[in-house]
Amino acid sequence: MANLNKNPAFMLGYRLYVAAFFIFLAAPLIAAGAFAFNDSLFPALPWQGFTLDWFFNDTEPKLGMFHDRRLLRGLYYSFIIGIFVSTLSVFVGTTNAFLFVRGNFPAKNFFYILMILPLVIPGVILGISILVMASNMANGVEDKFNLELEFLRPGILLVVLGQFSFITTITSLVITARLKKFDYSMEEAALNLGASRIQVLRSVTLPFLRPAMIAAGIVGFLVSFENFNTTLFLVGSESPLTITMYDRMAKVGSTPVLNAVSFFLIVGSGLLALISVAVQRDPPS
Amino acid sequence: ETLRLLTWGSYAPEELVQKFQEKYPDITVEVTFSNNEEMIAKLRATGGAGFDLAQPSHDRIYSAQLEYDIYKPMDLSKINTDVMEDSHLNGVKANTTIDGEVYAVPHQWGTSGLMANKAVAPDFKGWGDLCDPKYAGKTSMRLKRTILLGTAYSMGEDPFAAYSDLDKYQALLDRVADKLIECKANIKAYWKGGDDLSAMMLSGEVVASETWDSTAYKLYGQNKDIVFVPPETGALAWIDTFALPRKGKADDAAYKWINFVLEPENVTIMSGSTGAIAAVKGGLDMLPEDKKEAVTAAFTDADIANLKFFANIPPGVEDMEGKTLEKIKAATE
Amino acid sequence: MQSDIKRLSLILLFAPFALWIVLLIILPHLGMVVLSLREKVAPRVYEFGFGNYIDFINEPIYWNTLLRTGSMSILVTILALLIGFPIAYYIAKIAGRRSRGALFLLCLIPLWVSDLIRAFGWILLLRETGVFSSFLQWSGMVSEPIEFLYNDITVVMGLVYTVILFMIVPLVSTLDGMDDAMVEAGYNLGGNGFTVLRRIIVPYAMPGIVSGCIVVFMMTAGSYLTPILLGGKNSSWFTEQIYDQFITRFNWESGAAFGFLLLAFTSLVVWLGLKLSGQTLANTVAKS
Amino acid sequence: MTNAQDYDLECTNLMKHFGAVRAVDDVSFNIPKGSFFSILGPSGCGKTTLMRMIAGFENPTAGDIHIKGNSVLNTPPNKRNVKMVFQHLALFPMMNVYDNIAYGLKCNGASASEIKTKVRDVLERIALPDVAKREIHQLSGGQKQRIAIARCMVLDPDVLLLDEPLGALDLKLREAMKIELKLLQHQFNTTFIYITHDQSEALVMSDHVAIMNNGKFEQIGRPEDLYHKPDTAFVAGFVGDSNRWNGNVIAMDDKQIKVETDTGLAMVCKRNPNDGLSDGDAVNIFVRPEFIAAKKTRTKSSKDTKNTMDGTVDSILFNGANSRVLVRSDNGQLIEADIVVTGGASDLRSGDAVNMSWAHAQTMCFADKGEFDAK
Amino acid sequence: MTNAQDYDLECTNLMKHFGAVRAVDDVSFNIPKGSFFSILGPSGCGKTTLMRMIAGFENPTAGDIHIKGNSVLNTPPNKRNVKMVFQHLALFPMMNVYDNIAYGLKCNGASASEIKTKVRDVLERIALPDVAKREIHQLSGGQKQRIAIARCMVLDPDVLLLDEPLGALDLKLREAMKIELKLLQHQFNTTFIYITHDQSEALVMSDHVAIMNNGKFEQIGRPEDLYHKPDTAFVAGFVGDSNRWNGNVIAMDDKQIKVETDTGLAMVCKRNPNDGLSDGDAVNIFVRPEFIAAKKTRTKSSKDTKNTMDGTVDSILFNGANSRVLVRSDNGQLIEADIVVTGGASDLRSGDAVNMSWAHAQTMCFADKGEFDAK
Ligand SMILES: Nc1ncnc2c1ncn2[C@@H]1O[C@H](COP(=O)(O)OP(=O)(O)OP(=O)(O)O)[C@@H](O)[C@H]1O
Ligand SMILES: Nc1ncnc2c1ncn2[C@@H]1O[C@H](COP(=O)(O)OP(=O)(O)OP(=O)(O)O)[C@@H](O)[C@H]1O
Ligand SMILES: NCCCCN
Ligand SMILES: [Mg+2]
Ligand SMILES: [Mg+2]
Repeated sequence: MANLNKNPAFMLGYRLYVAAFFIFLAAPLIAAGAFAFNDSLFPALPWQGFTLDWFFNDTEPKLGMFHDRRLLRGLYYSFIIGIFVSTLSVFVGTTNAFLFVRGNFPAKNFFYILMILPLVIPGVILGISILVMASNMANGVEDKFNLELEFLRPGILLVVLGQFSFITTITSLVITARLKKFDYSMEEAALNLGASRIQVLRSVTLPFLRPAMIAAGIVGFLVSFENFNTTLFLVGSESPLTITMYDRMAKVGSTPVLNAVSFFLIVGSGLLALISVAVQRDPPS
Repeated sequence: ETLRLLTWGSYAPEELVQKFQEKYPDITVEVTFSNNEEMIAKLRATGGAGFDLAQPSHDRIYSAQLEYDIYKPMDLSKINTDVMEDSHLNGVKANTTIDGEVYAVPHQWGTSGLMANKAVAPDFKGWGDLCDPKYAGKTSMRLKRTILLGTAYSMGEDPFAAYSDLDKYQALLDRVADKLIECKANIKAYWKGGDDLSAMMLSGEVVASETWDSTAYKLYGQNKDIVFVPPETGALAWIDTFALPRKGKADDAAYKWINFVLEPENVTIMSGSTGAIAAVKGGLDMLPEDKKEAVTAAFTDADIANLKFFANIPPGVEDMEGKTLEKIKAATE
Repeated sequence: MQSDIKRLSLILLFAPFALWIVLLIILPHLGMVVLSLREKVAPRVYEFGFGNYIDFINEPIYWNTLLRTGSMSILVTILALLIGFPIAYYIAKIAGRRSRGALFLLCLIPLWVSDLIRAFGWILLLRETGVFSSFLQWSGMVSEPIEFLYNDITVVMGLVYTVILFMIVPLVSTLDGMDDAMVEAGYNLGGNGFTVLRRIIVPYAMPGIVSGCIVVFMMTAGSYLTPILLGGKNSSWFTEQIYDQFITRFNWESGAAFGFLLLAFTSLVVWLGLKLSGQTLANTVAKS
Repeated sequence: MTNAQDYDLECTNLMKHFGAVRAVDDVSFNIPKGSFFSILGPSGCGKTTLMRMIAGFENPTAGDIHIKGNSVLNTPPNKRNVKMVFQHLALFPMMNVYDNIAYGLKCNGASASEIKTKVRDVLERIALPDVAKREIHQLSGGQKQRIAIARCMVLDPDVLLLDEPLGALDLKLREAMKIELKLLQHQFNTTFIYITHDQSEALVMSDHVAIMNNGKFEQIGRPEDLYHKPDTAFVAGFVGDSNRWNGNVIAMDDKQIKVETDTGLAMVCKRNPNDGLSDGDAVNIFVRPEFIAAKKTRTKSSKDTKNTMDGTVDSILFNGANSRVLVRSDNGQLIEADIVVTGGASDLRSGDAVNMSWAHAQTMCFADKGEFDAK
Repeated sequence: MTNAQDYDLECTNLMKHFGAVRAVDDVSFNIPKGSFFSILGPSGCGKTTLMRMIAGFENPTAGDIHIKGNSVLNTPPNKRNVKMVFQHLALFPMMNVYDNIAYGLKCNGASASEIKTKVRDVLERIALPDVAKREIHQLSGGQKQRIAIARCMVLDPDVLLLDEPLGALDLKLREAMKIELKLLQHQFNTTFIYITHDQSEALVMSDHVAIMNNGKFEQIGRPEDLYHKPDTAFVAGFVGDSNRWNGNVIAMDDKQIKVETDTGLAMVCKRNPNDGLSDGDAVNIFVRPEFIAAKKTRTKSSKDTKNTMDGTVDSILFNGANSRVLVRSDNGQLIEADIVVTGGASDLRSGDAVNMSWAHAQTMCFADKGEFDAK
């Protein structure tokens, strides 16, 4: 404990501040979640009584989230997109980690900064720049060859690429940090014990990286799931959940079903976050 | 086969979609909610791909088509144009014909106007009343072109007439902007979607607002004091249409959907969801009872006669209006 | 032969990196710059020129919005640092071993759901008829409902809320690496709490502070939903400007110019910040 | 109480409990002005906790601490004139050498010119006049060590605390620094309190050593006394190497005790007047390797003043001047004895039969408190 | 060449250059079957590089390596039957003890039942039969050490390489493991090559020690020979403690050299037949502390076989059996001599005037190669 201020009043104040901070953090989520159980058509006070209708009811006007086809489809697309993005970005994150930890090549520092860059480019700009490029390419191909490359038009692929473009930085940083802790002599030891290079990778290096890869995958998935700014510009007819919810709020009018979705997401993400922390914990040494 | 609809929120009620899919089991309907601007933006980005049927307002087709070539001509023979109210059909045709090809047919119409809580603001009647200090901090509007047009009318001008002379129109816009900036202090907040508006109205945080008529009708269902108020200078009327994106891949399904929603019993379901009046003969009568009540509570025949239909937006106007709105937003009270 | 294998594996590892950076970052941004240099002269007719940038310069609304976005982002960054630092310090240095992990996890709460839901939650709490206002009335502290929403303070608070996690995480990881004995040495040699904070803890945590500030600043400047949904009548945000150019005015050319300007402006601020603090991107952001 | 002039530091009945753990358990001692005092004990015995109480980082559960005669219980750590060298030194990596040393002076509000002079002086005294502008990471381990001391000494403390400061250094450097530390202490003539679990450090450097075990001081004394006249079995076992037997008292008089080991050997031990032993008591018996003479010829030596034992050389642990022979006694136990290996023909070889003998006076014997039960 | 039957490992003219750095510079040696061979040298002298070449992790710049008589230059590391224990052990943390030991067998495609038997056997041989199911982090430092050795030994290597395996352990454990390692090597009867920069490890454990410096072997020999008959000044200085003077040859015959130190002392040294010295040459002179007798009475000892010097006791470095006295000679130099401190009245005290003497035969003298110029 690097805390020498033994003044009890100060410490009490400090602890209260910390507690207040966490209440601040939780407040909007609690609010968003709590109104899911309000037996009202509007997500607002006054409290009309407890209900689970916004989860399970199957008729309008209180259509519960598990019966709301569009929300479920949004959830489904978010899920698919999240899986693709996290898989892809963990893969590239891993190769990046090897590249920057093990590789030796000119201008390595410069490339390393390039790798970090996407994290600090505003998401909106990533979205539009990719949209512009894809459209230009599609239009160019269409003009020249009269060929419609539909995958270059807003849609799942572009959303995946857009999210991938900055989530890869996150996964790369997480996996790089782990690989840096890897004792290179462990690979030499395996080689020395008779393993081939492939065996070494499979049985020693990748298992060592696995916790970081899983954690990076989960973080990537969560970030993908909640991303709005980049996705907004790239989404086609298959909208992921955040966009569906936004459209619902801005264009249709929200009911507590959105709170129900929020509640569902809060619980789901919380569980995922717990898992990611659990896998990353190293055994005491 | 998938029918990908690009339409307004609530223009594809789940009930109707189910019904349609039962009738045509090989067609699945996917709906993307949007608005006029986003529809154009999306279709522009895709070059008209990604969707099979779009529903922009009648005034937003002509220039978008000229500029970005995002729609394909309609085959009117595949549509039951007979059931449509002739004036709407002809109006839309007139607005959306390019090189002899028709690009849209009408679906529903409605108005933009005002809404007031009669219990608190009994004599609310014109656009200008939003800026009445009587209601300071208790009114709202949406910072989009509708309010520009409405304010212009309230200042005794005809903005659509000014479209022909853009310099004149700019001068008008400048005056409108001044008025709205002055009005800013009176406003509680600019609403962004039906959601904020409903919440503010129902909770009593605001007592009067610019509104979409459908929102007002919905609120009327909750609170009979909240009524749609056609402005004394005339409510602004729009017709939402059907248009085929240029690279749509399910034209037949799109035509099937168009004809399907024009069937009388479906019109009632649709209107029940949207609060707008179908552009079919006797559309008003096909409204569900509560909505009909709300409409009759709001409109007299004179109001209907006084509707101001949005005129086609010529190229350039969009930009001018956009800048004006930005100016208003950026101005401090 | 050994070196051939090495070179081959280097190339294989470099390929995904290069594809990613070139195809998804460099080319799109170049494309954006090129697009921003196209002036619209008539429907479907464009020519090369700086018109979009000139328009920006000539229109005070635009650059005012950019400056406003920038300065509010700096404010948010400073607040996030001031609010987050004690929290990070508590987690890294004061909390017991067990509670540390739990607290850290709690910090990640905002990441669990999207901006949208967070803003939605704030709206439920802060609106005139929302939870806070009702609570205050109920408790008798005020007699009239109070509107907490729709003003800049709320926007700043919402933004701080959204980004503070990205301030705390790098701070915790740098402070974690600080030997407790260093603080004790600071006291032992005669420093008081303030001296130790100013001369030892803060300088030590500098890489984390800078890293957190950069990420937070960029994220704030690039955020969209929070300022839009919580903002009041006068709150314009530059990303909204960009969105409008792209989506409601179909003016991709000027939208691209705005996008580029936002990127250039924020990068300039970050560059200045790095210069002033004597840090580099590689030893700050990369480390956390 | 005691005269403040005589003692730089006095601790009385000092205790620190962490929950059920009695980290420091009723410790009292005084340290005379200008002496080098070491606290030696196994890991976890409470050394660091004791030191942290003196420095003010922990509040004692009970007891009092006086520095220069004044109780400091209510003095916060930054106001105590007791400076500390931390185990990992805790030099500030973001400051250069000059700023590290100047830090404390700045905190005290010294003027710039005063700081400059003092830093230069102290750097000269630690024989590193040229490193002021260096960054910490540009120093070698031994240099860092000296800077850490200089950083404290520049403040002219009443007492300097050192918590295993050599722990992080490599072997050769440790050896060199041992002597250097002692010279530095002479030079500054300040009271040093030095914590270590390495007995050779404590013995070589200190004027007085306290042996700590389980939160208590077992014995305080000069290094020679601890080595040659340990009070307890723990001290005998912990300080220096020993051969050890467990056994029981058979007979005793004022000067000697006759014991029989568990393996059946009879031995005579020197009697420690206050050992409180009586016939039949279990005892631990200790003999240091350097007092055991291992001779090839099995000549009977003067049995009346020596214990003897026969055995066979198991192996020679050659280590220059510190060479040892491992002898397996006839009843199977391994015994270590110091030998001199000259490389000549007279050297012992593996397999040689030898006779080992050691004086009664060098055979120590203490009541068995169960500390050495496990192998 | 040599007979493959006799040597497990032969290195001939082995070199490794990293750019301008000659990490290993023309090293040749043979290691007989089943012996314990240590390479001792200061940090950075090339020990690890040499070992990595043997294991196959580095390609020699020149020279050849034969294992059991066959050149292995073109054998990749995973095919060489040379196993290695790494400095930080490099046990696989994601596998338990069993899987760590089984790893190499699995790579060789051994059957499950064979693996099971072998792992159990080797665990028994290292006296840890019950740890198979443990995770690595559940082992103590010494247990980890033994598992790392078992992991190699289960593969029945021709040679086991150990790169400072005790470096990470704490002092007490290091001492214990020294003896244990030697016993393990006896048990497996495999050739061990052991790298260290700690002379006491090398001396205590090894059959043969190579002293390495600057990429070259300075001397190979039995521990006693290196200690008592060093070939070079470097070896004399590096192995064991010494007092050292620089001086010049004044006169010499076959058996003795007369030198004068830079401080003006005359001394007689033992002559090393092949030292190639001639009159006037600069030399380094070494005398080990244990051969210096420091006596209180300034009696003239037999000058003809001894060098003598007068001085005053500066301080006593009490360290039990390894105590030293620091004597400041009359011309100001500090000289170390071993003493026995008994705690009695005859002990030397600081300030005593003493006479030191040491035999000519214990005075070593080598051509000065400039290695000891710096203080
Ligand atoms: N803050 C604390 N809370 C609980 N127990 C503690 C705390 N600090 C120390 N202890 C316990 O007090 C005992 C003494 O610890 P201390 O650090 O003083 O030992 P030490 O002698 O310095 O050991 P080492 O030589 O390993 O540094 C140990 O059992 C330790 O676990
Ligand atoms: N891969 C390399 N590239 C360049 N120089 C190297 C490399 N490996 C070692 N060296 C250099 O070769 C010399 C010998 O290094 P080596 O690691 O063999 O020393 P060592 O005797 O094992 O030292 P230590 O006891 O510190 O481990 C050193 O000067 C080192 O800097
Ligand atoms: N640079 C993109 C960041 C988006 C975080 N939500
Ligand atoms: Mg300690
Ligand atoms: Mg090495």
